[in-house]
Amino acid sequence: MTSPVPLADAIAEHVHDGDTVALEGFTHLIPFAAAHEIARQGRRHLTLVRMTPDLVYDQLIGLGCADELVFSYGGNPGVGSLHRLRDAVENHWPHKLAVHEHSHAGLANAYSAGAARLPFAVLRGYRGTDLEEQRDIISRVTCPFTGEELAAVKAVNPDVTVIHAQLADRDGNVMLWGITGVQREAVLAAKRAVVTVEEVVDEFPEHTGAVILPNWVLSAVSVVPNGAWPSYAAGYSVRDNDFYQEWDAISRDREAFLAWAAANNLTQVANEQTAATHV
Amino acid sequence: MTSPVPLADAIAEHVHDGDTVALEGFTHLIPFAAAHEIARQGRRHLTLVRMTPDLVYDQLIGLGCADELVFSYGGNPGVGSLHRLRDAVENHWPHKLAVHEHSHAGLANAYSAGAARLPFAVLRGYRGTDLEEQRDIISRVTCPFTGEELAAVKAVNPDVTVIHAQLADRDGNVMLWGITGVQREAVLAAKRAVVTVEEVVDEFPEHTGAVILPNWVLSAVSVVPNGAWPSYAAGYSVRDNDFYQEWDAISRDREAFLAWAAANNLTQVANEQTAATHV
Amino acid sequence: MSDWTSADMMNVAAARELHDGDVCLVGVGPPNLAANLARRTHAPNCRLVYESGAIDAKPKKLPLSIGDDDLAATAIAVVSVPEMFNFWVGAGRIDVGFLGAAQIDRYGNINTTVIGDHADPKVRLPGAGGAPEIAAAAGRVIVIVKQSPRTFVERVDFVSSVGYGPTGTERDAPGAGPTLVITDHGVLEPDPVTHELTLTRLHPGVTAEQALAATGWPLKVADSVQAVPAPSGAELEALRGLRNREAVDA
Amino acid sequence: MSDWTSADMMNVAAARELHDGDVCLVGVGPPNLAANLARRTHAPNCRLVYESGAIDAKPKKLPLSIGDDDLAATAIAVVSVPEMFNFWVGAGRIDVGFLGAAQIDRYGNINTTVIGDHADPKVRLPGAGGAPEIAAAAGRVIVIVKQSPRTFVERVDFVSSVGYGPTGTERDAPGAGPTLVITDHGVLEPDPVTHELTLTRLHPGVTAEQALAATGWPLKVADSVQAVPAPSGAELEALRGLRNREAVDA
Repeated sequence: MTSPVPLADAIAEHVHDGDTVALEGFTHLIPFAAAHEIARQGRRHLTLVRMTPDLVYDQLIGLGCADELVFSYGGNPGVGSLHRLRDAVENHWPHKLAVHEHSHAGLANAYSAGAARLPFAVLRGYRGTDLEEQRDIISRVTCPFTGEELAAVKAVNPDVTVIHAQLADRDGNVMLWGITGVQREAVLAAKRAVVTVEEVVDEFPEHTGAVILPNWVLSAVSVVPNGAWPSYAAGYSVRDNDFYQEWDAISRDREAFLAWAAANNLTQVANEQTAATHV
Repeated sequence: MTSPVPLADAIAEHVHDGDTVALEGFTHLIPFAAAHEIARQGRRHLTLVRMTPDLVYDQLIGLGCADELVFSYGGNPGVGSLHRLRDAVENHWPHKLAVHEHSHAGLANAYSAGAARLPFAVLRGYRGTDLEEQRDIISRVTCPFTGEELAAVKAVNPDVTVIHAQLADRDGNVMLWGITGVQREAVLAAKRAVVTVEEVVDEFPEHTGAVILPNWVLSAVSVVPNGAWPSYAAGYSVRDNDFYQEWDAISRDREAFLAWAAANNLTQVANEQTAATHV
Repeated sequence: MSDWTSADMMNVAAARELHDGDVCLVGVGPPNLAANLARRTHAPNCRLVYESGAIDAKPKKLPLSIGDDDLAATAIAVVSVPEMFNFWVGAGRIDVGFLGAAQIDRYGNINTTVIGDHADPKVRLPGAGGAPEIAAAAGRVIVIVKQSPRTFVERVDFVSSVGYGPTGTERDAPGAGPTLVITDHGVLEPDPVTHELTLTRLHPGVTAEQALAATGWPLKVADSVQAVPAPSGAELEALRGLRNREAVDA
Repeated sequence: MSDWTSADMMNVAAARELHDGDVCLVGVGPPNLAANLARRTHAPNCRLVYESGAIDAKPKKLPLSIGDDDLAATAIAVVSVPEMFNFWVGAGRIDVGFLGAAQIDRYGNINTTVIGDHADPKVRLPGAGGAPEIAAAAGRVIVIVKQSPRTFVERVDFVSSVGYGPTGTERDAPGAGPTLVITDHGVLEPDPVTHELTLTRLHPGVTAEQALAATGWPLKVADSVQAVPAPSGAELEALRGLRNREAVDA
């Protein structure tokens, strides 16, 4: 991987029907443009993984791209519910969505285990919660030295992880900074990794807290300025809090949502789906 | 913790006889000045923990400060043996040194587990090696999801960790950069932490790859310019490779070593020890 | 009418419980408001930690999300989310964790996951987020939640974060658990022996009867219920400044 | 006399085994020399990873230690040591691991820990360092070690890093193991079936008899032993430049 490729090509090559896909970003640097391209290409039967599904997965779920969701917090931060997520879980619209849920600590460790190619991770967590009833992803192990019982989470290894970053250099190495969440772990846990960036530079600047990913762990880089909107890229844009508020009204209503999708060139998919619900 | 204190005060308050002490630094930023102060104050019966004991532990071991050593690579990098370490293990001079040894991966994970206050860590490691015979620190666990058997290492939680860093700010927060090894984990794994720094600044510069430790996880900060010599501090000094070479001759011979100790104001300890070996 | 609402009183009462120097894990919503209020009033040196990775953040304005750039830009350090949960939250470095709740029961167990059955829920709530490990590992937990019979229930539909367990005796975690539940009516504290949440303080103008009516189980009332002082002028001014997103120096 | 030594030949032979684009984990000593030699000759795009945390380091001079500032300063990224071993080495992202040995046996098991008993050793060696997990997880392992009966022993006193196990059949690790043992005499490769190290190549001027005499077990010799080409002028020039610590552009 060296030269940037068009986003449509990167998605077509690396995101397939039925894939387990992680689009990560903790409030910051959420790869919305890449998600929209996935929807536009009509991907189906995805297992979506993300700590905070946010609007980006509300949209993919509403557009019928996902069969399953692995997550730890599914709200519109500071606003309220993710209505498309709720509609899928509560009313199976556009179809049923199977849910596998973690705490933040659990899913963060599941990615870390995946990045280390370990089958599980150990943490102090979940004790006393009903989340533990999901024994296929949350279990327990006993410390061989002290006998203490601790939580274990099954590793997450996406088929493809997609992130947005500030910079790539001419060799296709990638740099992100600010709140970098679990992106490093999500990329290293995946079989393939696609990155959209704000711009390409000759040399990376100094940034405390930056994460740098060498080109040989990445599958494709695409230059997509403002590719995180309505999320933001520190140093390039600010979070569009108004859109996060507006989304509440758009997403509450199926017709309003479909109209929004149509207006944003996600119509191919949206039409298929409308047809399906009217059968 | 806010204002810097003299190194002698920091060591006197936080490093006690019998403590488990980690002085960390992977080739870079090795806290030599702090180690010499520990020797000068005549600390005894220490359990020393360090991935790469290097000259700094060769000196403390030769001076009789340590009863036990937890480590993963005990050589003089690019030069050869650590002769004081060897003399202690092979000939019990100045007294017997009990050895607990890991691989780098194992000890790094043992610190990480300590930093997370977990009793153990899981890794892909040790399989097929005789290091596994140390069952009190290296064991196995079974993945509850896949049944795969993996290595487990017992957490390391030093009583005190000592590191050298480039900078503190006016509030006593600490910043280090370059090769930062396992210092973050070693500090967070410890009950107490002492940091020597090159200088105090009003504001931290931007440095990709920097580690920053907030003042509330530190016990004391002391300003000791060149406190890593003959190791180095990136941006402040270069590694004194000549001294690393010279150490081979100094440390090969007990008398030469004791003369070096005397010439470096480590005589109190050295004299006691000479007396002890002549009883 | 006073010049403050019951929600204001709730946030002010929560802010007062943060001590200067406390390390506080701050979530979205009222916790965010309360923690920043404390920092602008009596606890200027409390340390705000956000699960997004920001340590010692000093936001100039009230952040709208826990991932605002202002948090990263003003923090002493920004760490990855795995590090935040393993080395900071899980390791017990948080003195105070503020949590919200969609349902809470008499033993302080919290539900933020579903109303109804988990496999086929009536209402799908956002989920656990960072709360389970904050609830377990923070030195003390302060729950901020408006009181109503729908929220204060005999038994939560789903335990997202543990308080003192189903019968008040099952807590198995390093932290002290929910030591205070601060509502728009007053303050509930666990009984030292049974851990049953007990009404110990009332906000100005609220009666014990109102608090009982807002609780879905027969709420225990302390022998001596204390009166919470009304918000001071300084507290209200700071609260207004935060709500209007007025900037102060970091 | 040729203008190169048997040690030069060993390092050149090792360098040749690194392919352009390989991700190579580089340790101190001969591996450091061989990897940097490869990068200055036929494999300019091989990726040097040092266990100190430097990824894609492009040292201008031969680093004297694996923690030289030049490595950090020229690397694409510098990560912590735990991350290096968990996310990079352990995860199997290393194509080639170069290792040394104080003792090696006929099944490629390596001792760098002790001569004699571990609890009361005759000689205390430096220890395992990063080698056990490199030996297990690297795509292929190249051992660089001078040949002598004291080093090439029937059975190692201590298994620091596993090759193919005590009888050649016990390896249980993701990587292929020690696919090449490069000495000052020639090259040994594991038999495809039994994994017994077998002499397959000889350096110029070295005989199979000399290699046998330098081995502490009855060394198997391949039916057709290949001749290793002598170091080229370009290889020797690059080697001299490295030894003299001459700088080149990163």
